[in-house]
Amino acid sequence: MLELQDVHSYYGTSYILQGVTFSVLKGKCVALLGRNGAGKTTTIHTIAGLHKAKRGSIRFKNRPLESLPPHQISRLGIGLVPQGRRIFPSLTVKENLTMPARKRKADDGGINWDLEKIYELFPVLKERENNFGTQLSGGQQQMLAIGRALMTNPEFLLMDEPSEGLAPVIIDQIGEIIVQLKEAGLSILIVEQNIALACKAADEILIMNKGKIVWSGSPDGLMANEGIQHKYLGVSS
Amino acid sequence: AGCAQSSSTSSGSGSDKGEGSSSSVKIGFILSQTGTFAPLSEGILNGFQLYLDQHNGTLGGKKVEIKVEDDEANPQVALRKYRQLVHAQKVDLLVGPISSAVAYALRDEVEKDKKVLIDANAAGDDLSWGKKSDYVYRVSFSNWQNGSNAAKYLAEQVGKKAVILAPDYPAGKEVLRAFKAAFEAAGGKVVKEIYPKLNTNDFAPYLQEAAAEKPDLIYAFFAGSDGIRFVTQYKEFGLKGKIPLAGSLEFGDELITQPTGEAAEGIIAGINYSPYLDNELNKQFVEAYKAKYGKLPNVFSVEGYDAAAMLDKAITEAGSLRSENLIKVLKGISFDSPRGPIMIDPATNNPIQNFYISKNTLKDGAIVPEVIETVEKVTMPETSPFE
Amino acid sequence: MSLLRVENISKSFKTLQVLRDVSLEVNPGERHVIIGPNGAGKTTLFHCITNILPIDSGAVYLDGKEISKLPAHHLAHLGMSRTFQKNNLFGDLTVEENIHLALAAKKPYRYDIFSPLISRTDIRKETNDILEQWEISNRRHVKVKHLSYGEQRLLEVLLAMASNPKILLLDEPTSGMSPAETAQTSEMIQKLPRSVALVVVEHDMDVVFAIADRITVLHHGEVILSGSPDEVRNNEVVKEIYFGGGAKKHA
Amino acid sequence: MKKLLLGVVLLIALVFAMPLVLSDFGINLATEIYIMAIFAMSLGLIMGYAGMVSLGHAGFFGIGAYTVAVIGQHVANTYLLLLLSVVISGLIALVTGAVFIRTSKFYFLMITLAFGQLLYVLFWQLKPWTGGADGMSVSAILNFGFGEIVSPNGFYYVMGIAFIIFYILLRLFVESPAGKITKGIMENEARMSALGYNVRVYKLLAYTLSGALAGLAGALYAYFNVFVSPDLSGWMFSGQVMVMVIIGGVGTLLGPALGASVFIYLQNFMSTYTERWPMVMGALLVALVLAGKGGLIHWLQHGKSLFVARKRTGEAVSQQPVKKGEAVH
Amino acid sequence: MSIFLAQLLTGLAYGMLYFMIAVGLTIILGVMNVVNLAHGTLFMLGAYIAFTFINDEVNFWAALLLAVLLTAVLGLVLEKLLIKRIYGKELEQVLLTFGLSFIIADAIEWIWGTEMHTLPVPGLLSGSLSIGSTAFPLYRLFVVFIGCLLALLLWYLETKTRVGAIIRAGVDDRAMVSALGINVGLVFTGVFAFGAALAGLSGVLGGPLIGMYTGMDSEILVTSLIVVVIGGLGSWKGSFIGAIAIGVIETLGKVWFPSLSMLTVFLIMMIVLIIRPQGLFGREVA
Ligand SMILES: Nc1ncnc2c1ncn2[C@@H]1O[C@H](COP(=O)(O)OP(=O)(O)OP(=O)(O)O)[C@@H](O)[C@H]1O
Ligand SMILES: Nc1ncnc2c1ncn2[C@@H]1O[C@H](COP(=O)(O)OP(=O)(O)OP(=O)(O)O)[C@@H](O)[C@H]1O
Ligand SMILES: [Mg+2]
Ligand SMILES: [Mg+2]
Repeated sequence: MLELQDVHSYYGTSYILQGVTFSVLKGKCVALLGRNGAGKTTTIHTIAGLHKAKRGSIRFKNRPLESLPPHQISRLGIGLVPQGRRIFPSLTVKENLTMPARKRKADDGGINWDLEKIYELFPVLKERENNFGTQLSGGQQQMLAIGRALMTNPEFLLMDEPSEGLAPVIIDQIGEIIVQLKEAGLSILIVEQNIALACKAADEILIMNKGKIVWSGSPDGLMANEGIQHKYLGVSS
Repeated sequence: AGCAQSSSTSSGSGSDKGEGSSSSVKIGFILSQTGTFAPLSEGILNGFQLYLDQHNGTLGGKKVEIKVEDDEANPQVALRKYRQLVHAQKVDLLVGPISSAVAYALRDEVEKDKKVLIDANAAGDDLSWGKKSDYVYRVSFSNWQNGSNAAKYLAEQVGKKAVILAPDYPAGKEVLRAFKAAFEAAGGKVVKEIYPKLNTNDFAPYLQEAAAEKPDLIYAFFAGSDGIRFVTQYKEFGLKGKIPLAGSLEFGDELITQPTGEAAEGIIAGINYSPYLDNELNKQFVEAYKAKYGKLPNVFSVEGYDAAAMLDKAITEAGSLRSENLIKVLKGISFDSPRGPIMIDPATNNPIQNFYISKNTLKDGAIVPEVIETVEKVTMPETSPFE
Repeated sequence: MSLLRVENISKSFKTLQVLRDVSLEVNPGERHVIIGPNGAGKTTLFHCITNILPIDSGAVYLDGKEISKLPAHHLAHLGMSRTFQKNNLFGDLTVEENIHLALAAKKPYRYDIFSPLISRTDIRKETNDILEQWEISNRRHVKVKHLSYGEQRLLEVLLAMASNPKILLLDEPTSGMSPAETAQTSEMIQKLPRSVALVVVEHDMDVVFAIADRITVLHHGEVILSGSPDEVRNNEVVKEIYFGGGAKKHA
Repeated sequence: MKKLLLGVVLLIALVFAMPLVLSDFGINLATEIYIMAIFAMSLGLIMGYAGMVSLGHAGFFGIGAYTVAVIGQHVANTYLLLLLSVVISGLIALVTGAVFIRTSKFYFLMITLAFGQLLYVLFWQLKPWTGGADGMSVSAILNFGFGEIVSPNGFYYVMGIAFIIFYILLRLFVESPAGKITKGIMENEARMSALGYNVRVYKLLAYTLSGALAGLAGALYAYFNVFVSPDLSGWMFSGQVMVMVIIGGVGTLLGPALGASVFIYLQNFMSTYTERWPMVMGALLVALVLAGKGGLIHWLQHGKSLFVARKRTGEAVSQQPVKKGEAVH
Repeated sequence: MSIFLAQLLTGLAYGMLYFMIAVGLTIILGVMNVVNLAHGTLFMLGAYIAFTFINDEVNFWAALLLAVLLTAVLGLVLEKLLIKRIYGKELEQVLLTFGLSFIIADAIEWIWGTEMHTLPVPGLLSGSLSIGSTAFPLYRLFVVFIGCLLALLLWYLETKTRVGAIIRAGVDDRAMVSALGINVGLVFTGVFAFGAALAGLSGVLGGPLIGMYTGMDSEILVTSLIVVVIGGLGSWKGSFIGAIAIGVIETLGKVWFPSLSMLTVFLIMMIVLIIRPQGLFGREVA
């Protein structure tokens, strides 16, 4: 479904992505892990078109994305839950959700997300629907960011640290939601710091270090490999 | 066709050789080319240029080179431009400003530098009284002349009870005080004075206020866009035809009557010039002006034309460009203008000239100020009668 | 006597009541952690304590002195300092300049308008000490907006610490940090001198239990429990509303 | 400190070398430019170091100028008059600033516009004292106790030296604790207040200093120009000085000064060459923005860094910080 | 009494004129966060374009349409070529739009000369309504009507379409909006062109009342800025109410405190901002 082939990217003169290659299959969830500053967000941004790669190819459903502007990439069916939420402060909760709303294109029997369904998923958003985006608590904003991405009815979801700032019980919920989404046919690329969540949600794990994918394998494989965990994720036993 | 003209040399080539030699004369213009005064500046320059064209690009037998600077109607900018013209460009004499504030600012400087300034428009009364200078000669007219000339006629022929209006700035106050004094001296009575701010978009409340006094006439001084709005709104709010409107020379000038059209009909104005004035010089002037610029001249075009004519005569008579010689000649100089005979009053350095009481009439779709009466030789008092 | 005393404060946004009669006591040197579901009112509580938001009723005392109505800058001088949930730094200034600004707040010469700030030896020394202590001397000239997220969070804490507070309020110091950085930060917080009392909001349970002397649980704007880590860990209600299954390993 | 010293030496050299190459008129223009540079620096101070963009700064300039013009009719002492200008404009800045700093950004811009306009109308309406719209001549004569200064050269050196002095004073302020703190407040007001700073005191301090200095520039201008009129406080003039600051470079001290000199120079000569000068001026402004270095001073700095970089062997040109197209926070 | 009512009505109509003049700026400044100092010049341009067409015997309404269209196109081109490079950079916006206003104003002077002009009131509306002893021009009632219509249009766009939300979000975080599948660039271009068209429209409709003359652009600009600020940035409703308030207060002030008339609008603005530093309906900045 999504394929990155030898992607290189820079900020000014600093060389961030140094040849990233991986792919995400339809209906699968892939988790991207790594330390702060490893280049995870840059990868996400490069896919979403928010940052242009210098070299390499990115294909979605066999269409090249490298030269498309972000809005066209999104319209191909890629949704984004960005790091730091990036809720629009000038819009109310409801407007944050309805502004990007799009009808579902693919007729594959998946869920057609609309306001009602999002409110069902996150009831607290309904309670706050007339508050401005940044009047929500941190965790509520995270829910809003997820809801907002779903409102574009994507086939593919990019999630950058969705569990940041969430209470443990909600993190559990997010894990369940990801599984649900997957079942509904969505493919997902998730960046996480919470290894437990990543392992629970993902079918495959990638570990990134200094702009390169340094390890890939199954969640169980990662759990079993303390050396890798320690080396690249800094998890102390 | 009616484009603004270039500010470079007036004629041919070779005028810059031998700078300061007595075969050529360099004239610096300080005008307001941007902002609300732009059309006035354009008129003055056009008139001046026309005169040069008609005289081979010479004044007093000397090739003329002109330098035009924009003062943005701001005395501070004007002073800087003045220094540039006098000290860097080394102009021989100056023709200038539109705004009286600029004229007052320049006045001290020309005294100091002993440069002759021909005032082609600034109408501040004090330039002829308290701040009179031997180096400043006005070829246009003063606020006092503009305000007072029609008062007697209006009091005697139109009505005794008047409401008067003008913008709240020095020219407005000066025109109205002159009118009021002359009007009341002729037996009239000013029952209300109204001073809207300069650049008033909406005169409605003032018009309502004025009408409420039920006067015999309304006398107003509004120039530029204020004038256009005042005249149009006078009609819109139903005062036209109900209360006679009279005004200073602006209300009879092309600049206002052309855009307002029919709304200006019936206004009585005391004017000193109109392209329809019946004299030979004017006919030639209007013809030539129309041929060159494709439109009728207005009072400002004549000011420019006369400034050139006056300099022509002065330089010829003085036989030199030296200020001491020029000012001897300029005092009391007289010449014929399209507006009639002109003489610079040595007591005030202000032109003694005819004014014409006229009524705007509609002829072939255009407003023509029909002269009713000529007020001959309107002369400023030697000192201010208001102190 | 307790250092910080929060007495029955309430706060509403229009019709939405966010804090209800919240009371809290923090003793000198105590490490007090506040947990609670998202939207429980933790950040709001911090805002109310530091008077960034005015409280509707109740009172806040620091060292027995009522501080509820004092402007934010007074609090810093009384020894209370805080970090923000969202990074709140001077992005266009360098790390060093950020620390200078934090240090100068308590200097008598902060109103001086003539002698250059960097000619002050005390501030240079203190800055160096901080940079060295946290091993970031090599980053001193980097503009803060070019730091990685984790480094920014660290700086956030350092700025709050710089004024030598008696009490430090930290709002989710480790959010967004990788496990490695989280562990470092947690260690750093534990290493803070005991002369500073801490009030910390945190969602990472490893961090919470590593640092807490006492835990207060906030839910729907109310304190539902305040006690030792063990009491909280074993409380059924807290498990249900907050830990969920994710807390299994702590339970 | 060393850099400051070097800069000052360069400035002094510049001020004293200029008369060697300038014509009489050039000296005159340069004199005016020094005054405008002081004025522009005063606005540059609050724009670039406190984040306050004022569209009424000419108000203070006018206060200073009218102080010399009006009080100068009765008081001859130059020191006293200059002091009065500074004190009066500073006091007015203090009092009005206390109210204005409650607003921010665009609202601040507009409330200061109203303030300038208020003064404009005041000078216009108080005809018995100020000569009203027609303006008034200045009778006070510059005299620092070494004899009356009337010659163009005399004025040139006085204003040149004044410019250097105020550049040094402002530089000191910018580097001082209060200056740095003010800059911090511009970057992040909430955080500064959480760190324990009384934010309003610093903003007010900067505004007052800036107003007082603008007043001083106005006072010097009155001596130089020997004529004052309400236009000195008009919003057009405020707008012009704001443009000077921006084209020169916000966030620097010499930038606004450079902007002032370029602006005055262009304003003065462009209309000599073409009647269509507004169009040329407009095109220059647009071009400056499109060139995208954010102010002329940065061109100079860029040029300098290229020069330095070329001299250094082998070393790569320093990394340009990446600019993100982020909205202002 | 009747004169007071007449003046109230005058004030209302005048306020609506203010609203019409400012509405384009309100949108561009308040909603898009772009300081468009060329607003007054676009206003002027609209009037001059219509003037040319009317002189060529084109009907007033057709001329109006053409003028609006042409200013919209100009707005579109300006946004595409220039403005889009400087979103979020306020000082650059000041400089650029200031420069543009210089260029356009001078071009106007070049093309149309410096003479003053007015636009004729369209025949249909040239009469006046008599109210008691005074007359009230129909055209002003028409301006009131158009002002209300514009307000209605904005209300519709804001509440019934997503455009309003997209613009506000685009100002907050442009990249994020485009990542959600919206062509922000296009929306912004459209909005800027719309703002320019509104400037042109108000120029044509204001032409018969205000006239056309060199230097009018800066007056219009200042007036519009004041209206926007009093209403509060980001709120066209604020501008609507603010404009009417200014119109009425200024009109009554002309009668009651004539000596203050030079200052009225500035004083109103100052007082409003002292009491409410973010304008009447401005959102408090977070
Ligand atoms: N706009 C930028 N300009 C310059 N450098 C940047 C920029 N954005 C990110 N970087 C740098 O690029 C590197 C990778 O950043 P990125 O945000 O992709 O990391 P990450 O893996 O997402 O980290 P985190 O877990 O902290 O979110 C970091 O070293 C960072 O400092
Ligand atoms: N300015 C505001 N206006 C209206 N409601 C607000 C405002 N700020 C916060 N709230 C609401 O108050 C409640 C508490 O928010 P707060 O930020 O204190 O939560 P929190 O406990 O810090 O949550 P989190 O762990 O997610 O950060 C939330 O429901 C939020 O929506
Ligand atoms: Mg990241
Ligand atoms: Mg919180």
